[in-house]
This record gives sequence, structure tokens and C-alpha cells, in this order.
Amino acid sequence: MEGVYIGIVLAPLAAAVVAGLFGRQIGRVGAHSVCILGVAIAFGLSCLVLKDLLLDGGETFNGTVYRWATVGGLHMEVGFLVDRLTALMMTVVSFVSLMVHIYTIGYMHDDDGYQRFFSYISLFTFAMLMLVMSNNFLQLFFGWEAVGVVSYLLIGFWYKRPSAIFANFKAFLVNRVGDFGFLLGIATIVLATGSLDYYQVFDQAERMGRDSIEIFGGANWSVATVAAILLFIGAMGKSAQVPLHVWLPDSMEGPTPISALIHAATMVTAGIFMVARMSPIFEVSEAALSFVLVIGSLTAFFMGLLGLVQHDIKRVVAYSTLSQLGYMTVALGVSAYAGAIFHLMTHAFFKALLFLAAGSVIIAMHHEQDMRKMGGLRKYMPITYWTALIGTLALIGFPGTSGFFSKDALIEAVHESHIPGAGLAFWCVLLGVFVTSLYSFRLLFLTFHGPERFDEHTREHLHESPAVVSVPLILLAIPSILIGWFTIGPLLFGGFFGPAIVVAESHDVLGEMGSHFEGPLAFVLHAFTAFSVPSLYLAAAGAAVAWFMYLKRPELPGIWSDKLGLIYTTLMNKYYFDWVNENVIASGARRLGGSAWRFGDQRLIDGALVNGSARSVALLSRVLQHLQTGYLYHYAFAMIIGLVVLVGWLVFGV
Amino acid sequence: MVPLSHYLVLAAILFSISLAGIFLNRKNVILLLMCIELMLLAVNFNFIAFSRMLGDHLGQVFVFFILTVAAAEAAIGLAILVVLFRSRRSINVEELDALKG
Amino acid sequence: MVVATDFVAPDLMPAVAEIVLLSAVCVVLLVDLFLPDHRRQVTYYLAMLALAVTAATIVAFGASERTLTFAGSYVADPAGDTLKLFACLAVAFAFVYSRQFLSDWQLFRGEFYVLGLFGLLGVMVMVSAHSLLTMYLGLELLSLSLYALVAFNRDSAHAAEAAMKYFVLGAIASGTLLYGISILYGTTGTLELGELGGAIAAAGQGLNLPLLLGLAFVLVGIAFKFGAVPFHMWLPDVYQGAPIPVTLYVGSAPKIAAFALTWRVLVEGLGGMQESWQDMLVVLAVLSMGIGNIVAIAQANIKRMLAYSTISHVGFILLGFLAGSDEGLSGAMFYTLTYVIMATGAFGMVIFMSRAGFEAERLEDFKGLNSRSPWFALMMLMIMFSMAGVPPLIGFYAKLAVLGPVLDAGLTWLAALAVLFSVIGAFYYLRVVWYMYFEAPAESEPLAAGSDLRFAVSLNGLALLALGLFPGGLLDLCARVLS
Amino acid sequence: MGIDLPLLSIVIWLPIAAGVMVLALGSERADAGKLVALIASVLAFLISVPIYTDFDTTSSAMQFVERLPWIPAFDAQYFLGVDGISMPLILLTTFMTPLVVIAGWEVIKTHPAQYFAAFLIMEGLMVGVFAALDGLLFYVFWEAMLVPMFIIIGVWGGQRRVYATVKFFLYTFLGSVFMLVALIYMYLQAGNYSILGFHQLPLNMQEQTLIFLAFLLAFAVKVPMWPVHTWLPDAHVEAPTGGSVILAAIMLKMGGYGFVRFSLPITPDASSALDWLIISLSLIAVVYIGFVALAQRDMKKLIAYSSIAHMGFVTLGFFVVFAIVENAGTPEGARLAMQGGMVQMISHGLISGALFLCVGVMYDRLHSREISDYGGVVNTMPKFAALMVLFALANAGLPGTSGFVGEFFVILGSFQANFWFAFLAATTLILGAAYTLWLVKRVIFGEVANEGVAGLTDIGGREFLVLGILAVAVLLVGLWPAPLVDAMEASLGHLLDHISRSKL
Amino acid sequence: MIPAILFYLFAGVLVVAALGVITSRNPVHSALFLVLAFFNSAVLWLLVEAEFLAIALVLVYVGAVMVLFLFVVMMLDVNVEKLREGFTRYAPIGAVVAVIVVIEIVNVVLLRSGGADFVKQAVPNEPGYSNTEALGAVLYTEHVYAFELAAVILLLAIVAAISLTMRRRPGLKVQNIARQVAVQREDRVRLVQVEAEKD
Repeated sequence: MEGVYIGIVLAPLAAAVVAGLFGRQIGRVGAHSVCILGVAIAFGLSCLVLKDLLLDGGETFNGTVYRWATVGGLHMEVGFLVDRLTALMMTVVSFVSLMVHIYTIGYMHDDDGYQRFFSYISLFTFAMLMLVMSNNFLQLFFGWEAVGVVSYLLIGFWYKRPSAIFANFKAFLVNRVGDFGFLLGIATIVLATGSLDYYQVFDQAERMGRDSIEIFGGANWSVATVAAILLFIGAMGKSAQVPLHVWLPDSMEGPTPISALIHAATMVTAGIFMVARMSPIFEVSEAALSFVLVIGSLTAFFMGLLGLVQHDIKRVVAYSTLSQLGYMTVALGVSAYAGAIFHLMTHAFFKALLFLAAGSVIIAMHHEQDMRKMGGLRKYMPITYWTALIGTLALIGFPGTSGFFSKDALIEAVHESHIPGAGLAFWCVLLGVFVTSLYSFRLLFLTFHGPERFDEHTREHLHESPAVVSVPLILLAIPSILIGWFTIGPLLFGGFFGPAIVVAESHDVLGEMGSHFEGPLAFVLHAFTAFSVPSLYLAAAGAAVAWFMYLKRPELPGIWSDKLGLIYTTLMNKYYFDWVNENVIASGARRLGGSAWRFGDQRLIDGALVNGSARSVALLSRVLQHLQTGYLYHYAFAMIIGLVVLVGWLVFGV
Repeated sequence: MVPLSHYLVLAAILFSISLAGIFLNRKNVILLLMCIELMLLAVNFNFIAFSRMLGDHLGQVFVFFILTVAAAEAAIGLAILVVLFRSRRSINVEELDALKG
Repeated sequence: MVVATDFVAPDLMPAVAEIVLLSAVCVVLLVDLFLPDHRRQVTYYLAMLALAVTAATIVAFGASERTLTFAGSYVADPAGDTLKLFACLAVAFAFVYSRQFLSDWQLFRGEFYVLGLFGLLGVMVMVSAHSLLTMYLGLELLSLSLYALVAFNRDSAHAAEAAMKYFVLGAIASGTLLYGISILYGTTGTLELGELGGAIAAAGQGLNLPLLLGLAFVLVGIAFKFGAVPFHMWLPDVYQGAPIPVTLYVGSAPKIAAFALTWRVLVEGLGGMQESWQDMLVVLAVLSMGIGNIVAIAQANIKRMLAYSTISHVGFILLGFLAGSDEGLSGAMFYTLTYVIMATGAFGMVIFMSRAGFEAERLEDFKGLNSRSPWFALMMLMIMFSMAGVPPLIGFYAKLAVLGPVLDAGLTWLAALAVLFSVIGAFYYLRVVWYMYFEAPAESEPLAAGSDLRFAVSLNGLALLALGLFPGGLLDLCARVLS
Repeated sequence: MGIDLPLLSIVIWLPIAAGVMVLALGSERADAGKLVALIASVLAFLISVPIYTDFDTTSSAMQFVERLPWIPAFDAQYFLGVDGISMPLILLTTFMTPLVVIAGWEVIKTHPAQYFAAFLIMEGLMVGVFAALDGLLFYVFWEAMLVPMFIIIGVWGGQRRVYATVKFFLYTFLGSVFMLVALIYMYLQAGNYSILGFHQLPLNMQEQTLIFLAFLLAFAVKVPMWPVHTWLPDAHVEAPTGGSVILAAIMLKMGGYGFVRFSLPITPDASSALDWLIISLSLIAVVYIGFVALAQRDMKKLIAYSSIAHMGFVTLGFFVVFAIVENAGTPEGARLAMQGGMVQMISHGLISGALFLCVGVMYDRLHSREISDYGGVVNTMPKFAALMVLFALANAGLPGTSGFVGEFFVILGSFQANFWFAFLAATTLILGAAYTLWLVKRVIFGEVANEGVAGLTDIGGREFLVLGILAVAVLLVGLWPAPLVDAMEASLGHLLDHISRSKL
Repeated sequence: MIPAILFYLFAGVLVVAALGVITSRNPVHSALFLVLAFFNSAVLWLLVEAEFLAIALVLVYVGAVMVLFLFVVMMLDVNVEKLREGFTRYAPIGAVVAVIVVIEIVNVVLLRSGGADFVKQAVPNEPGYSNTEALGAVLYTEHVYAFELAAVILLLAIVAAISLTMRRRPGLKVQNIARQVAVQREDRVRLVQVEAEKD
């Protein structure tokens, strides 16, 4: 199988290289053909791998491709670990990627950077696959950063737009803050275990829980806690958790396929995947889990709220993504790793769907993204509308949709959990359901229903998107609805992941739930009756409120926002995170750098010390120069004094 | 008889007078040359006195050569003086300050 | 009646080089007298011939071991022969460099060569002096030649002023030296250096005050000859005031004499009082390196700048002496010889840049030399970097040769201070390079130097590099001849 | 191919001889001179390749040793040899020089012969520095290098070139003279100048401390470490492109090399006692200079400051080893930090060289280095922009590029010494990305900022070749550092064994 | 006793004369004071039986060198009054320095002479001692080298002095002896046939 694995990663890479370096030679068709082929191969082989593992009982593969370096006994290698977790991720990633590739043909049809774009997204696919298939921390970090870079390039794809290049810069920096923690986390692990290999590290996870490390004077912390939290900081960056979420909404400056692929379906879930992969380490540290839980729940709720006030269609979806990532993180926090992955998977489908649908709208509206200038699009774009509706239903957790299964299971799991912070998390995710439903339907209503708020010119050109756009929508809509039915059982409760995910006895909320899991249908029905976890009703309430406010009484939102001025402003300003980042952190750093340079380097070191000493020597030179007066008697006098002193010293020791 | 040290003291006094003369005289270069002669005289005193006390002639031989050299020195010194006067129309020490710094 | 019954005619052979040179000078003097002005070149060639013959004599009759003659007042030894040979070479270079300049400036008179050769004779006498008397006479022979040479351009007020200052101060210095010698004589009863050393050894170290008094006065004379601070005042003025060929002359061979003076008197004669003079030399060396390097920075006149640079180099040479070891002495000798080569080259370049009616003595005159003549800019660059002590040029090894013994003597701070001063000093050497390479030429006048001058400058510059790459020979030579 | 060829000597003297030849050809026949320069530098590189391929990576001993008497008076020898530490640096030197020659091909108009000659001579001298095993020989090469560099900056530099080059010269000269004193001191103890002999020289603590400080001054200036770094921005800014490249790519490495070749093995106890000093200075370099770089408006200055910050990793890597050994008890773990420092040197050589070449490409067209004079360069120079972004990302330490490897090792290593060392060092992840990508944002991306940018033409074949080769190298080292790391492993292991044994 | 009195007498005059040299306003006076100093010195040297040098001093110095000085002083004819300004201002410093030098030297030779015996008195020479002869005996034997050097120095002085001061002025009328000697009658005398005036 090793050849297959290598084929999976190399096919997109080769495509990216070809499209990137020889884009002009092979032309547009050549570029998208080769890239789609590359990703299709990856997808096909991924399915093969998944099938092999699932159905043919294939063994978990853990092997080295090549030795990157060996230093002082620390082996650094590039290699693959392919177990069911990996295989699932590979399939999801390559599938969504394939869809996005196809979709791009339509979306980027008129763009000059067509080949470049294909090259990037294929490269991204490669990087993401490397990330998920890694069997060691080094390669994980490789993939981690590589997807970050491609994301950077893609957000700034339209490099002429100031907002785009601002957004990509910001995205990279914020991710770097996360990576900062991530790298230190890796360093912690190397310190504790002397290895980068997953299995070798996990074998020592127990010991890491016992060992302690002193970071602040006197306070001894468990190595596992330090490592886990540091690693999670990395995940916070990549998976856009508060407070490192600020880049994700801005990243919508990139073309929509990117938003779907990277900033919804795949890259942002890398953090979730990583934590799931690191479950053996997280499991030995309750503190870390609590930290994860709290961060996740804050993200889930508060980022959802922001979706309520956005007018940009993509930004609404973006905040929705943030919120959903929060949900996944919460799941991680309660040790429901499988739940997180499950939600990750379903989310990948429906969120990609939503993004692509949004993109479809945007194409139709000639790259207009403001929902206040839309409305009533349903009749112009039926396929888009229906697929968007499916996506929305999945997102809010309409019973039976994939989102329903994953989200409900997740809320249930939080409910079951007892680790510190679970109470807060529960309320956050529960209320989040209402908020999710509210903003989702707000989007749907404002876009597809109600009066048409666009001009005549736009109307004339309104039509359904071409097949390359609509086909991926349909293809994504199918799993968005259906996949939950088939997968909830095995994924959550069937021990699908096997040894890939480790959960401690005391944290095993899914196991608890699994004990009274009686199939998906029962699960759906249970939702109607579980009043202690009234998520279904909250979702319905959200939908109703949305209907009331945006279709029935469209003047209401304005009134409300006036009345709740403070809250509204806070939400509009995204809790002032950006303001703080830009005005305090970024400009503070610039100002600090500026003054360090001017005062430290230029005045103190260069001015006072370096040039200062040069100047004093020059001054001394001019002063001493005047000793040489030109007068013979002074010369003689100097000699005489010299003589007197010499004699005095030598003879009298004066 | 006078002890040797008195000669030495006399020489020392002459030597200092010549030094002072060189330092004090700021106007006339010729006087500097004279002071130098005085200085050599002081040295000669030393040599002669030592020679006498030691009872050998080495010191006196030295004085002999000093006298010779001093004459040569005076000749060259005065020649330079003449050159100086010709080019500057002055032998004022205070005006010899074109070279400085 | 006192009859010298025990008189044996002295062995003249050890002094044959001096005798040959003196005879040659007389020949030159006479021939020059009868030459019409347009055939003055003959004097030049004769003088060069005289140098060649002298050098050949030194080589042919070189002492294989230490030989005393003239009742112990003359010593011939390998080190002396080496120094003499270098002095001949330096004077030869000075003559080659000067020829064109002198004729351009209407200074092409036979006396220049006669005085120059007399000066060389003085150097040789000093090198071989083994008695304070002969040392003094050699010193005067050299000094008087130099005084006259400095005033050689009779139309120059600067030259006359410089000569006057040099003369007066020089006379004071020799007066002081003589005073010191008289006291040494009075205390030990001898003038012969070997006996002096013996007497001092017998008197024992330390508290012999009259000896110390004499030492102090002698030290003044030595310091003056070298140009060590605070007895350096004559040096910048003389270097600046004298015509460049004379400056070149003053800057080269007499340094060898100064080395010889210090070596013979201080090390051989007064070696027994090393503890006493070591501290003195430390002070002189520090002051020289400091003042020389620092004040040189403010100079706009290259001759004056090189004068201060000389002062700083003197400080380094003194470092070798004060270390008090054999290595130190050979280091000082190496430094001196190296310095002579560098100074010859540097002043040679100044001559090279000059032409009739124009002395390229301002630093600005070197501006843009690289554009006018890359090759000679390169030569000057090598000279300057060598003086700054940048390897692989010979100047570096000179510093190395004296720093080692200083460290060996336990004077780490002094070594550190010395290198610090050399960094300060590097600035003004760099400035010359900077003017040559980084500035646009101030004038477009073609360089008028003749082929002999070009050849000599090139030879001189390349010697710095060649010796720098393979310094072993010269270093070994210094160590061997002194042992 | 005989093994008997004195490869090191050839690599040293061939470029120097060619340089002299170019000089002799003169600027009138500069075209021939250029050709000679190119041939010689490429030849030197080709000749240096066997030094790598024939290198025995399992041995920590000196290889390709040449030993001839040189100055008997000091018992100094013409003693050359390489181990795993110096070999990569020699290759870096021979690799970069042809690129610099090509980069300067059409750009240099005044005194072209001297320009190329200076670089060739410098190449030989730089190789000499890395190959010398005799202290005096080392010093000679080390100092002699200042001369061509002084000329290069001064003649072909920018507006304030004189200030910059004099500052450069005096600063480095000041640093190295004290090293000379230390070398002489050790010579007096050991009786010769053999560096390997110095390694074994017993020295007491006071001697070690003084020697260490003397070396520190020399190497710290060269590296440069805070606070003796201020010459570097000036020198870089004013130097012509080639000068900046060589300066950043190789000359700075000599400081780092000096630490491993001299400071650590000769004065292990002093190094250990004073490691806090170096570590603090290194971390200040990383953090403080990172901020300073953020404030720069001049591209070259920014890259120069970034160089200082990156070199901070080198010194950090070298000097955390003591703490690591103390914590772990074995020198094994320290190898990571040490390797990190070494790899960082090589990588920084490639990346900073490439970035300076990039700035040079732009400067050749617009004659400005001000960031504000650019913007939207990608619109007119897409190929160039792609490469520049690659190098910028490498500079920000992107995995897969060489910039990552060293930083990764050092952070991993220093974490084993102290959490906060690693923490502060890792801030470079943020700061490095901030200043580099901000530069990219302002220069490369955006709308075409002005007419100057609009008139830019994309890089031609010559420039593409140079940058392309560097890009390949950067990626190669990043993706597969094993060949590099393996070559150094044995020697560094040996070094660590050596320094973990006290001399007292 | 007599020699002691003579010594102090002449020494006193000598010191006064030396002071006169440096304090006189007129360089001619200074020169004459210097002559006086030399004469006194000669006497003092006679007291220590250095007859030859005493005579030489008078002959060489007073007779030749000082005459040369005076000649130059007269020849240059500088403004006497102007040349003496500013003397008194620096006199204190000069005096202080001079006194310090004297103290330093006297301290050694009189008070702390260490091992050297500076207070001893000379042993009188035996009768028949000739100072001149004694010097002569060593001058041409032991010190022949120095003697030759002195000769060279004198030669140098001649060359130098001439080269510095002699100048051929372009307009100066000089005799050309060779041409005078070689002159032929025909060159100078032209016989012309003068025609007798016809009248």
C-alpha cells in the first residue's frame, strides 16, 4: 500500500507543480484538467484506502518514506500513519477538494490567474493530505504550515485588492501565533519523550502526565498539560478559536472556492483533527481538556452571535464556520473526539455546500456579496436555492440531516461530561443552536426570499449557475443530507477509529451514550423527546424568529439594533478584537520597533556608543593637535618637562 | 681642592640655565644656538670633572670630540639660520609657526 | 713622557664597509664638483654605485660572528650587517624615488647625494658603535646630515623652519644624551658598552641613583631620535617642512639608526637596568601610540599624517624593546625594518603623485587615484593597509612580532591597549584608501612619474605583499642575526 | 582523480589567482575579466564538490589535511583541513560566489574588473578562513577579507557608502584585534598556532574568561550580536548587491564558525560560565531586533536586521548546549541545538543572499530601496514576485524551506535548556513572519503603486538563473536536510564531547 | 685653599655670565657674555689640570665659533628691541623648571649618590705630566676611529654649510680664472689701422 499512499500525496503535488510552473504552456484547460486529474486520483486512491481499512480489514500502516534528518538520536522523518482516522480525513479532504476543483472551473472562469489558482488548490490538497497522513510531529508541522501558506497565497489571490492582501497577512500572522504555541508544544514533547514519532510519544503519554516541568518559578506543571495546551494553541490558530479567530472572517477576501475548501471544510479543521490525533496526550491532562472545552464553547456561542449582524453573505457563513469549529472543539474538550471528527466530516460537506452556494449567488450577482442587495433569488436560481436550503437545514441540525446527527450527539456528549467547564459549555452550545438557526435562516431569507433589492441590470443577467457549479452543489448536498444516517453508528459508537483515538475511562462520554444508542432512527426520535437537551426546539425557535423578523416584519431588525445599541455596536465591531489587534498589538509592535530602532539602535548604540566614540576620538584628535603649537619653545618645553618627569620618576620614584 | 660634586653642581646649574634659556627666549633663534653651546659646556664640565676624578683621559677625549662636533654643529646651525633669514627675513622664534597641528 | 708602547694598529677589516663608503662619498663629492649641471645625473649614478659597492662590501666581508676592533669602540656582528644592508637599500630607494622630483624642482644638486651618503655613514657608524663615544659621533654625523638635508630646498620657508626646529631640538636632545653619557661615564668609568654592561652588572640592580640619572638623560636622547612622545614634537614639522625626498630619507634609514642606538645602548649597554627602563618605555610607548594615532586623524597633510603615523609605529617598536626578551628585540628589529619598507613606499607614493611645482602633500591630492591609475592606487592601498597592520601584508607580522613578547612579559593590558590604538589608527589609513577609491578625481593631470619611479613604487608595494605572504625569512633573519 | 590533489589549496588559491588575473586584465578588458571570473568561480565550486562527496561523514577528524611549514619563527604552519563543521561552509562559499558573479554581470559599470577581482579574492580568503587549522593562518585570512570588502562597499556602494564601509571596517577590525591578542597568548602557552593544539591547551578559569571575552568581541561583531550589530545595517544598505550577498551569506557565518571552532572548544569552562551572557544577547537579538526590523522603511535594512535576528539563533543554538547538557546529563540532546545553529548558518546564507539579490534586482531597475517606492511589483514582475515570496517565506522559517530547519532544531534544543529560552526564540515565528511578510505585502502585492513600478520589466534569464538556483537550494535543504546534517553530526558530536569535559 | 677660592670665584662669574647670555636684550651682548663664560670655563678647566682642553676651548670656541656667531648676528642685523619682548612673562616658569632640574641633579650628585663617590677629590698628577701629551697619546691610537669620524663630521659641516649658504646669483660678476688664463692676445687686443686724420 505504501505506493498508493505516496501516489495519493504526489498526484496533487505533481499537478500543482505542472500547473504552477507550466501554466502558460498548458493553458487553462490543461491546467484544470491536470489538477482535477491529480485530485481525482488522490480521491480515488483514498477511497481505496478507506475501503481497504474498513472492509478488507487492512492493517494500520505506519512507515517512513524518507529520513529527513537525524540529530543526536532524534529521528526526524517523513512518513505516513494511515489508520481509519486518517483514511476518513483523506477521503473527506480529497472529496471536498475534488468538488471545489470542479466548481472552480466555473467560478474562476474569467480570472486571469486561472492556472495559478488551480496550482494553489492542488498544492493545498497535497499539503492537507500530508498533514493528515503524517506519522510524526515534524511532518504534522510541515503540513500545518504548508496549508497555512497556501491559505496565505489564496486569501491574497486577488493581490491587487488592499483588503485581500491585508487579510492574508493577518491570517498568516495570527496563524503564526498559533504555530508559536504549536512548535513549543512539539518541543515539549521532544523534551519529554525524546521522539517525534506519534506512537513512540503516545506510548509515553502516561509518563508525561506524571512528569512535571517548571515554567514559572516554583510552579510545577504536568508535562502533558503544558504540551497539550501548547499544541492546542496551535489548533486555536488554525481552527480559528477565540481569540485567534480574527483571521477567518477576513479570509473571505479570497475567492469563494477557497472559502469552501480551506476555510470551511478542510484546513480549519486541521486543529480539530490534530487534537483528535493527540488524544492520548490530551487524555492524561484534564486541565488541558478543560481549557479546550472553554475555548471551544466561547467560540461556539459568541462567534455565532456575530453571524447575526453581518451583511456580507460569505461573512455570515464564515462566522457560522467559526461557531461550528467551536462546537467541534467543545466535543474535543469533552473527550468526544469521534464526535468532533464526525461533526468535522458532516460540517465539511454542508459547509462546503453552503459556501459554494453562496459563491453561486455571488457569481450570479456579479460578485456582489451584500445580502441587503439580494432577495428573492429563489426563482432565478432554483438549484442553488435548494442546495442552500439543504445546507442550512444540515447546519441547524434539522432532524435526519447529517448536521443533526453530529451536532446533537455532540451536545448530548457535553451534557454527559463532568469535566470542569462542561456546565458552561453545555449552555453555550445549547444557546448556540438557537443562534445558528437564527442567522442561517436570516441568510436564507434575505438572499432567496422576500423582495428583490437589486437593480434592473442585475436582474437581466440573473440566471442559474452553469453545470460545473451546480453539479458540485448537488454532489455535496447528497452527503449533507444522508451521510449522518450511515455513519453515526460506526463513527461514534462503533469503535470505528479503534486505537487511533484514545479516551480515558472517566471521560468516555461517547461510550456512555453508546450504551443506549439504538440506531439512527431512534436517535432522531429521541431528539424530539429529550427535553433536558432541547436543541431541536431551540433550532425551530431560531428559524421561526428569523422568519418573523426577516420575512414577516422586515423593519424589526432595524428597530432592535437601535434599541440594543451597545450590544449591536459591540457585535458589529466583532467584540473589538480587530480593533485591539490593530491598534494595540500591531501598531504597538510597530511603534515599539520604531522607538527601539530610533532610540536603542540609532541614538544609544550608534549615536552615543559607536559614533560617539568616533566623535570623541576625533575631538580628542583636534584637541591634542593643538599641543603641537608650532612654537619651538613649547616643543623644547615639552622635552624639558618630559626630561624632568622621567628623571623624577626614575630617580625619585615620584 | 674642590670636591668633584661641586663641579657637577656647577654643570647642573649651567645645564638648567641653558634649558631655561631655550624655553624663555621667544624672539631670537641665535640665542637658542648660544644656549645649546652653553649646554654643551655644562656637559664638558661633567666630563672633565669625572675624567679628573677617575684619573683617566677618556672624559677629556670625549670633550675634545664634543668641541669638534659643537663647532661643526654651530656651523650648520648658523647656515640654517642664514637660510631661514633669507627666506623669511626674520629669525623671530615666535614667527616660526607655519608648521603646526 | 707618556708613550703608547702597547699600541697595536687596529684591525680595519671589520669596518671595511664604512671605509669603502667614506671613500665613495669623497669620490662622489669630488666628481660632482667638476660636473657641469647638465651632467648631474652622473652624481646620481655614482651615488647609486657607491651604495651598491657598500652593500656588496657588507655582504662580502660580513661578520660571521661578533668582532670588536678600534679598541672596543667598533663592533661588527651579523645583526649590524643586516641593519646596514637595509639602510643601504633604504637609501638607494630614497635616491631612486627622489631623482625625478629633485630635477623637476631644480634641486638636483650633488650635495643631496653627498649628504645622503654621509647620513648613511652615520647610520652605519651607529649600528656598529660599541662605545658611547662612537655612538655619539655617529649620531651627530647622521643628525647633521639630516639638518642640512631638511633645509636643502633653500627657497622654501617651510623647509628652513623645519630645519631650524629640528636643529635646535636635536641639539637639545644630543646635549641631554651627552649629559647622560657623562654621568654614566662618571659612575662607571668607561664608555665602552661591554664594560659598561659589566660595570652595571657589578653595581647591581636598583638603587644606584647616579646610574638611573644617567639612564634618564640617555633615554631622552633615544626617545628623541625615535620620535617618541613627548620628544616627538620635531617629527611632524620636519616631515611636513622638508622636501618629500628628504622626508622619505628622514623617515627611513634613520629609524634603523634609532633602533641601533636603542639596541646598543639600552639593551647591550644598560641591559642590567632593564627593570628601570622598562616602565619608562611603557609610558613612552603608550603615549606614542596614543598621541600618534589620535592626532594623525586630524591631519589633512599626508606628510604630517605619516609623521604621526611614524610616532605611533615608534610606540610599537618600543613595545618590542620593553618586553626585554630576545624575541622582543628581534620583534623590534623586524618592526623597524618593516616600517622602513612601508615608509619608503608611502613617501615614494607621495613623490609619485607630485610633479614640478606641485607637492601632492594634501590628502585630497590622492582623491580618485584609482580612476587615474588603478595599479598605483593598489600599491598605495597595500602600503596603507600594511601600515594599519592588516594581514596578509607585512605590517601585520610586525605588530605580531612585538605583541607576542609583550604578552610574554605579562603585560596583557599593554598589548590590548596597543591593538586598540591600532584600530583607532586604522581610520586614517583607511581615509587615504577611501580618497583613492571612493572619491572622484580632483584633477585630471596625467601622472608624470618616470619609469624608474613606477618600478620602484611597484617593487616596494609588492614587497609588502610578498613579505606578508612569506614573512618567515625576514623574521628568521632578525631572530638569527640577533642571537 | 587523485585524492592527492590539495583540493583545499586549489579552492583557496584558484579564485585568488583568477582575481589577480582579472585585475591585471583591467577594466578595459572587463569582458574577458568577467569570463575569467565566472569560469574560475564555477571551477572553484566544481572542485569543492569532491570535498563533500569524498568526505567521510562518520569521522570527526580533520580531512583533506594539508600541512606545510610557513613561518618557522612563530611555528605557524600552512595547515588546512576540514571537518563536518567547516565543510558545509566552504561549499556555501563556493556555491554563492558564482551566483554573485553572475548577478553582477551587467550591473557593474564602474571598474568592473576590480569588482569581480574583489569577489574572487574574497572567495579564496573566505574559504581560507573556514579551512585554516592554524590560528595565525586563520587570522590572516580573517582579516585580509576586510580589505576587498572595504573596497566593495566603498566603491560600488550607495549614498553613505563611505560611512558604512569605514564603520564596517573599524568595527570588525576592533573586534578581531583582541582575538589576535588571545591567539598570541595561546601561542605563547602552546608554542605553536595549531587550533587543534589550542583545543587541548590547559587553561585556568581566568585565562579562559579573558580569552573567551576576546574571542567573543571578535565573533560577536562578525555575527553580529546585539549590541555590536549596528555596522551591519549600514554596511548592508550601502553595499552593492553582491557585497550584501557575500556579507550576509558568508561573512556573518564566520562569527558563528569562530564560536564553534575557537570559543567553545578552547574555553569550554568560560563558555559554560558565561553562556547566560550569550544566550541573553542572542535572545535580545531575536526579539529586540525583530521589533526593530518591523520599523524599517528600507528593504535592505529590513533584511539586514532580519539577518541579525536569525544569527541570534545561531549563537543561541551554540550556547544553550551547556544548559542542555546540565539538564540532561549527556551531550546527546545538545547536538540538536548545535546542529540547529549550524544549519541556520547555511540556510541563512542561502536565504539572506537570495533576498539581497531580490532587492538588488529591484534596485537595478528603480534605483531605490525604499519600501514606499514600491508596491504591486507582482503585476509587472510575476516571475520575480514568485521567487521573492518564496524567499520571504523561507526567511519567515516556513517548513519545507531551509529557514525552518535551523530554527526548529534550535527551538527544540533550547527548550531542553529552559522553557523561556525556547519561548523567546520562538517569537521569531511571529516577528519573522511579521516583518518579512509585511515587506512582501508592501512591495510585492497590491495595485501598481507608481509609474516606476509600472515600468518594471520582469527578471531576465540571468537573474532567473541565479534566483532559481538559490530557490532550489533553499527547498532542497528544507525538504531533505539529512545530507547536510549527517555531514556535521560526527564533528559536532565530537565537539560536544570535548566541551562537556572541563579543562580545569 | 687658593684653588677653592678661585673655583668659587670663577664659577660665580661663570653662572652670572650664563645668566647674562639668556637675559641680555641684545644678542651681541649675549654673545659676549658667552665669551666670558667660555673664558671662565677655561680657567676652571685649568684648575682641574685639563690644560689642553682649556686652550682648545679658548682657541676653538672663543676664537672661531663665537666669532662666527657674532658675524652672523651682525650680518642678519635684526631689530634688537623687538626681539626681547615677552621674556619676563615666562621667566617664572623657566626659573621653576630650571630649579627643578638643578634640584634633581644635585640631589643625586650631592645627597644620594649611592655607590658612586662624588665627593672625593682628585689625586694631583705627578710632576712632569703633560695633559696634551696624554691626550695625544690616546687620540691617535685608541680613539683613532672616533678621530676619523670627527674629521668626517667636519667635512660634512663644510659641505653642508656651503651647500646651504652658497648661491650663485645670476647677475653676479665673477672671474673665470680658466678663461682668464687661457685668454689669447687675439681675443683681447684688436689691432686696428687707424687712418691718420687728414687734415
